[in-house]
Amino acid sequence: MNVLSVDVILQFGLLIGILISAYLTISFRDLLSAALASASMSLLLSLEFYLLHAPDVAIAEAAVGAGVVTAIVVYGIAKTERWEREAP
Amino acid sequence: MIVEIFFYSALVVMIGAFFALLRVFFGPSVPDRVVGVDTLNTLIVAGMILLGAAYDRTIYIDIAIVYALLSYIGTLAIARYLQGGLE
Amino acid sequence: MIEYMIYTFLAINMIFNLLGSISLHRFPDVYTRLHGATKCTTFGTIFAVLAVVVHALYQLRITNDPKYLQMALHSVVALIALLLTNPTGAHAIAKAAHLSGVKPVKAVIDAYERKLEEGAQ
Amino acid sequence: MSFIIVFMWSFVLWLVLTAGTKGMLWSPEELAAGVIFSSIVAYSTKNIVGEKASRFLNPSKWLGFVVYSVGPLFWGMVKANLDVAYRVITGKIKPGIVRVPVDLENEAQYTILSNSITLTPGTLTIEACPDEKALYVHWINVTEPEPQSSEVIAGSFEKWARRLGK
Repeated sequence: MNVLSVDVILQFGLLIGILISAYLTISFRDLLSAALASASMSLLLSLEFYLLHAPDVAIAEAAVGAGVVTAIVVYGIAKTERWEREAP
Repeated sequence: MIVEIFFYSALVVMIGAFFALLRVFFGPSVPDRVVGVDTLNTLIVAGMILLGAAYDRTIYIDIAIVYALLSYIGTLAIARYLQGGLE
Repeated sequence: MIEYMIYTFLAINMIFNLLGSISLHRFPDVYTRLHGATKCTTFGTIFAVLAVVVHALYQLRITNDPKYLQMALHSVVALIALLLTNPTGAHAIAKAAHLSGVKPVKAVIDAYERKLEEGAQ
Repeated sequence: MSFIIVFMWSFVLWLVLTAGTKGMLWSPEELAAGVIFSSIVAYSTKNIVGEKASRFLNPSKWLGFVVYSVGPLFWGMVKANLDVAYRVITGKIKPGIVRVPVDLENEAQYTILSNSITLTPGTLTIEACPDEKALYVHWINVTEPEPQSSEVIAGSFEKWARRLGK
């Protein structure tokens, strides 16, 4: 088990995590939980950019995706409503 | 030799991050999920520092600084919403 | 000698970070989970940063390259940011959870609940 | 006054982050840019920080912080983590939220004490009430449901907080 395979294992795990959290983001009925799943998705995406040796993209993703977008979405939920309605 | 051990410990830290991610997915209430995201933030900062030492680049550690300072905003916004301070 | 020091620090880091994430599944409610999550991961990260700092200073002494000095200083700054934000975030989550109605499981005494009831009357 | 303090701290942070650009020291361009950016930060926050920030100018207090964080706080964290490790493995808990009366004066002391309590054995601050001089603490193993002083919870931290936040 050399260093390269550790890298590959990490990337596979991260991609699985990104897929599951992206699916949960669109499937949660509670929008606050969806905001949290989206925060964890952009967090893992930032680490994926990091592992692909793109530090500038990773900084932008960490700054915008994990902190600011979550805060803005939560403000939006506070101004409107928390539970998603069933489609008519 | 030393650099490889940083890779392996980053791998172990990421396994811990996977457990925290499971708590985000299955947490019955919203505060449980917030605790999961908070733990995930700390573990990913630790992993970024270890991987920065492993790849031998300083700029990778700067991402960890930005991340540690900004991931806090999301946690605080959700905590503020849960205690009814945003309406 | 230095290598064994780094190995020890990394071992402590791995053990406590894993314990912190396992405690999320082992404990019954939000407050006890916060105990495990905050304390163990902060402590583990301190040792990760110590390992990186020792490694960087050792390399600095061998190669005399200023990039290793930057590595040590920046990881210390990241550690200070974590140490300031982590307990504060835990405190905010605990208060928000209590005010949003999550009761502590199997609690012997709940003085904060009593205080809130007195304030409501 | 607050302009000088914020300027100084942000310039120090700039110096730490840009060390090693010319040999082991700083290049003159970095120093000039640091002066400009720290004055912008200090000017834009001068109404937020306020006059109380002058307590951060006392060097003996910095020494106190370093001694406190390396000595009692770190030892408390070691004990806390062994304790949490024991509880994670065996699963023995007896949780509860207790009210702890403390004797502190200003908000900085409350901040130091509650952050220290969060990082040390078995306790997590939930709410600080400066008007009734009490902290509400979640305790993972309640031995005393209504403590009369903070000795049981915090040990010597209250003394340290009173000295450091003055």
